[in-house]
Amino acid sequence: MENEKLRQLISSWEPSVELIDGPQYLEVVVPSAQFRALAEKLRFDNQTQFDYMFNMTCVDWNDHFQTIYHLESTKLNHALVLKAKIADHNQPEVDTICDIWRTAELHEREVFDLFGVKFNQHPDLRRLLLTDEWVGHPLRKDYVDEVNMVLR
Amino acid sequence: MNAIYDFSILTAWIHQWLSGLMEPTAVMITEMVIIGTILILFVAAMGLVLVLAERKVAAFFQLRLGPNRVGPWGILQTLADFLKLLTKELITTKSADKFLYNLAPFIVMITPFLALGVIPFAPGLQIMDLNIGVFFITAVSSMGVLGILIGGWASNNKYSLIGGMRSAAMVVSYELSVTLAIMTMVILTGTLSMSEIVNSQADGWWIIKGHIPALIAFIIYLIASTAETNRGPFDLAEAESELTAGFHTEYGGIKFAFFFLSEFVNMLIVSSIATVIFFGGWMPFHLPFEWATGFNHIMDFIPGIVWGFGKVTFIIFLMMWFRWTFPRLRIDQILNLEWKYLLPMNLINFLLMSLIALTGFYL
Amino acid sequence: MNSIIKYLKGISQGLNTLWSGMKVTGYYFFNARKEIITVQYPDNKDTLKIPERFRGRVIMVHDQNNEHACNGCTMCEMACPNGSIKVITDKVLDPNTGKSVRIIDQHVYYFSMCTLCNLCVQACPSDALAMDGSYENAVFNREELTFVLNLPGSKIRDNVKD
Amino acid sequence: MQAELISKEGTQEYFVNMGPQHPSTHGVLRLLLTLDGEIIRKVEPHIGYVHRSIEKMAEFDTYKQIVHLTDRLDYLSAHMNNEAVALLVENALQIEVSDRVKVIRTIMNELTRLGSHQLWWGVIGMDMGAITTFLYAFRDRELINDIMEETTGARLTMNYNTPGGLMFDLHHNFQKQVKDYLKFFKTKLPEYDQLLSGNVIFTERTKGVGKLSLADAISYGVTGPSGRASGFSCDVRKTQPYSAYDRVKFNEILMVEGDSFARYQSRVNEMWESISIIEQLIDNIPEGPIMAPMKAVVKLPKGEFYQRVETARGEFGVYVVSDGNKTPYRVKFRSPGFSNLSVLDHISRGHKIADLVAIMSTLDLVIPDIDR
Repeated sequence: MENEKLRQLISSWEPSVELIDGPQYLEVVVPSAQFRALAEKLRFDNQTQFDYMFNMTCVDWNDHFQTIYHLESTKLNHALVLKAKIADHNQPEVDTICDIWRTAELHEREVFDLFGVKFNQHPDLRRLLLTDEWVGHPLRKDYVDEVNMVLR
Repeated sequence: MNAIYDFSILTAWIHQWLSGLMEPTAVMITEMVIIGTILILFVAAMGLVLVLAERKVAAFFQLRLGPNRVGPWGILQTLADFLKLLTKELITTKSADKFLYNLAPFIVMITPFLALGVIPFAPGLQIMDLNIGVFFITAVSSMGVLGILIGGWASNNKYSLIGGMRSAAMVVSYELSVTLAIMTMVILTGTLSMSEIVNSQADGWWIIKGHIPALIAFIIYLIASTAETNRGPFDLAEAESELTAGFHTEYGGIKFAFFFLSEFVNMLIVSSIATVIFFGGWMPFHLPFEWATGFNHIMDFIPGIVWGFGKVTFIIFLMMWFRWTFPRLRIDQILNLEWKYLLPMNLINFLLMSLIALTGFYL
Repeated sequence: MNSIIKYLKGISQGLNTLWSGMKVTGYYFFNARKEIITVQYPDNKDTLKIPERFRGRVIMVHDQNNEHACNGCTMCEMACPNGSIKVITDKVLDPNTGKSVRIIDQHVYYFSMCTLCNLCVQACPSDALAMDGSYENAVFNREELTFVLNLPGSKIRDNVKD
Repeated sequence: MQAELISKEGTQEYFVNMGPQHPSTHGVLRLLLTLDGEIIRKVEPHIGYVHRSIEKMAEFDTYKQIVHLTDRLDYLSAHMNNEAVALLVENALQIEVSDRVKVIRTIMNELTRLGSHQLWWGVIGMDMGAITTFLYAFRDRELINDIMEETTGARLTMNYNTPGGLMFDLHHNFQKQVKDYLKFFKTKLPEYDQLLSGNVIFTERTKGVGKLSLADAISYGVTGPSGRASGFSCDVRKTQPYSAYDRVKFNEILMVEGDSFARYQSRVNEMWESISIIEQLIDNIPEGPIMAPMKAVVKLPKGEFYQRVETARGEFGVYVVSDGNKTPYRVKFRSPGFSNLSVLDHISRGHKIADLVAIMSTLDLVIPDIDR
């Protein structure tokens, strides 16, 4: 589907979204509260069918977090970037989507580990890469580690 | 025939010499000690040679040079390894069943000694000519797995336990095939004595004059005995890529060396049995035809010990070839192979052989 | 009957595939003399050919007059991703012109941190740095991996521009 | 706890730690297996033993410097990982590299892919117990490494691509050596089939083991040869051609079975495709500059960029959020191994321990790629 059509469709589903034309993909920014419903629609609606999530990550914008999902439809050959805006920087929370895209299970654990974003209803939310007793979340911008990090 | 190379002359001479020196009981004890010492030395030497041979053969299969630093062509490499293993500290893991843990390597090691007792390598070169030699060997050789099972259990390691259980399941099945394959030939020869089986092949080896059933029996025996010695492609009990080292994961030093050595000595034993039963032991290669008497006569000049060990070497090489070519089977496939393929074929083969033996239809 | 034929066929096909594998390994075994590919490393050192581009270690190129081309511009230090280069510069008076010029005092290279990415060599405007083909770089002590790249007593070549 | 472990049949389940040091995990991967006898009930991967925080490090590096970090992700596809970063910067700045660069990059990619698949082939043989294959594979791979070494100066972590072009021009021997090598390797590749693909023990052990359906492959994001074995058409070289992939003819190897043997077969077939791609390009490498004119300090425009390339293990992605500085604001490497690992539990349940080794081998996991 064309980006233009996708814009119209998504804004008709969820008026609170913010749509940005990125250099490559259409970027859809949605508040974390409405995120789960929109993700389900994008995955299961016949017009979108985003069945392949090829990347998932998170960005710390100092005052808020964005979890970022790169979605592609293998049947309809369109792609977009879905972003959940998590306004609470102290206790970031967003709904899990690991039952929609199974690959997200490990990816969400990684984001939890490195950013401290809590995914509600995740079946097994533990630290993935770091040890269980690690303090802090290293990929946050305010993370300091005086031993291992040398700032240049 | 072949009397010039008969070892019984030598042994008889030693016996006479000792009898002149001391009383019959003392002679017996002295002879036992001598034989025991020779046996230990023989097993140790064979172990070292076979380990080196395996490493060299494996290296050539794998486009490598193999050990070549200690001694000329690396022939002292295994000796160096053996010395290293001897000097290592003997560790018993904390939660292991101490008694059984330390017992297992000895059980594994004793079995090949017992089995070696009845194998004739050359005329007269046999420790004891039991009239039920074949029966004795099949009974004794299945005892080795007990050591593996005990070692696997006593180590208190899950990998070891899985390895031990696999080994037990495998030996229970494959013992059947080994025995049946041997029995097939016993029907043909009509005797259980090893030396008599050899003597019955003076005019031609059973593999040649025993028709197709003998060949099938040999193939089945080769597969089943490879499985029984826990060698690749049936090395499930140690399955390096799955169970790290299987049943001997927790063993180190000389205890590990016992396990390691017993594998190679077992290989020697099953090859010797195959040699005795299928390839005529120390018997030279004879063609069972009138016109071939000249050829047969030339063959007679090669000593029996060369023939015996030559054939053993050939079968050992075959087993090494298997090991360094094939992937490992899975446990259920191994049992499938036994119960679905080897056993039915073996039984049919057994029947065929019985018919042949009944009609006396062999060369 | 059909199933028996299938059963026997399966066996013969299976044995055939096994034999084809054994042929391959068997070929290599009996031709081991000419097929062996391993080399006996410390013995073949004399014949070992190291490609000229091989990246073994960063060095500073010195000519026969013990002169190098480094003017201390610290481009390499900035290009290095790991901070493994530290250029210590000095200001001296040029006796000819009377102006103060920048020369290097020590070009320190922490080999323990280097990832041999070649970025410093590329960044150098005067081609003072190069990679050499050394390959036995292991040492017992981490301190031994810190090098001063400019040789003692060396000085900058005349025609190097700033 | 004990009561939970006792299954319906009355058998008791137990745990086995496979790894972090284990011969078949090829690195420091730890799998917590829940076993019922030999049957696997659950596989729980524990990763992070070689986590080097490459994403955090990249936030402090310039774009030229990031390239060399990607070598250390999937070290067997180092060249392709390098290219992802290089392409991302070039696309973001709209720099057009010369045809020569594109063709050389493609040839190098395919050589790397060949080398990676060869190593994988040797390793799968070793995991299955046929240790000899390992040495044969290394014989072939070593020659590729020699070719690489001559042109790029390194055997494994090449760092040959750089934003805007290449580090060095080709070595003058390169074309001849590659052609010689292909001639040699074409005679050796059938041996691979004789030793493993055709071997009855091998086929028995891999066929029907670890079946992955198409829907699951897409949902779990399993890409590369593993995904294509399930019929997931995910070859980035086909779907979004980069470098010179749009001017060569090659087939995307697609299978339908989705089992371990299909994954094996798709890689072996991919080696033939790689050979064909190199053969099409090696004789006509166009002339041209190896470096496009670039500013000394690369600054990406504000925004976010994503570049995907096809490595030997699947789709490798670089996601960069730029705030206009010379260092990125956030870098994320989408590593194929990470997604491929996530499917391990799903497809190995109900199989035996020996099957887990086969499944792991055919998924072709490289641990530094997973841990980053």
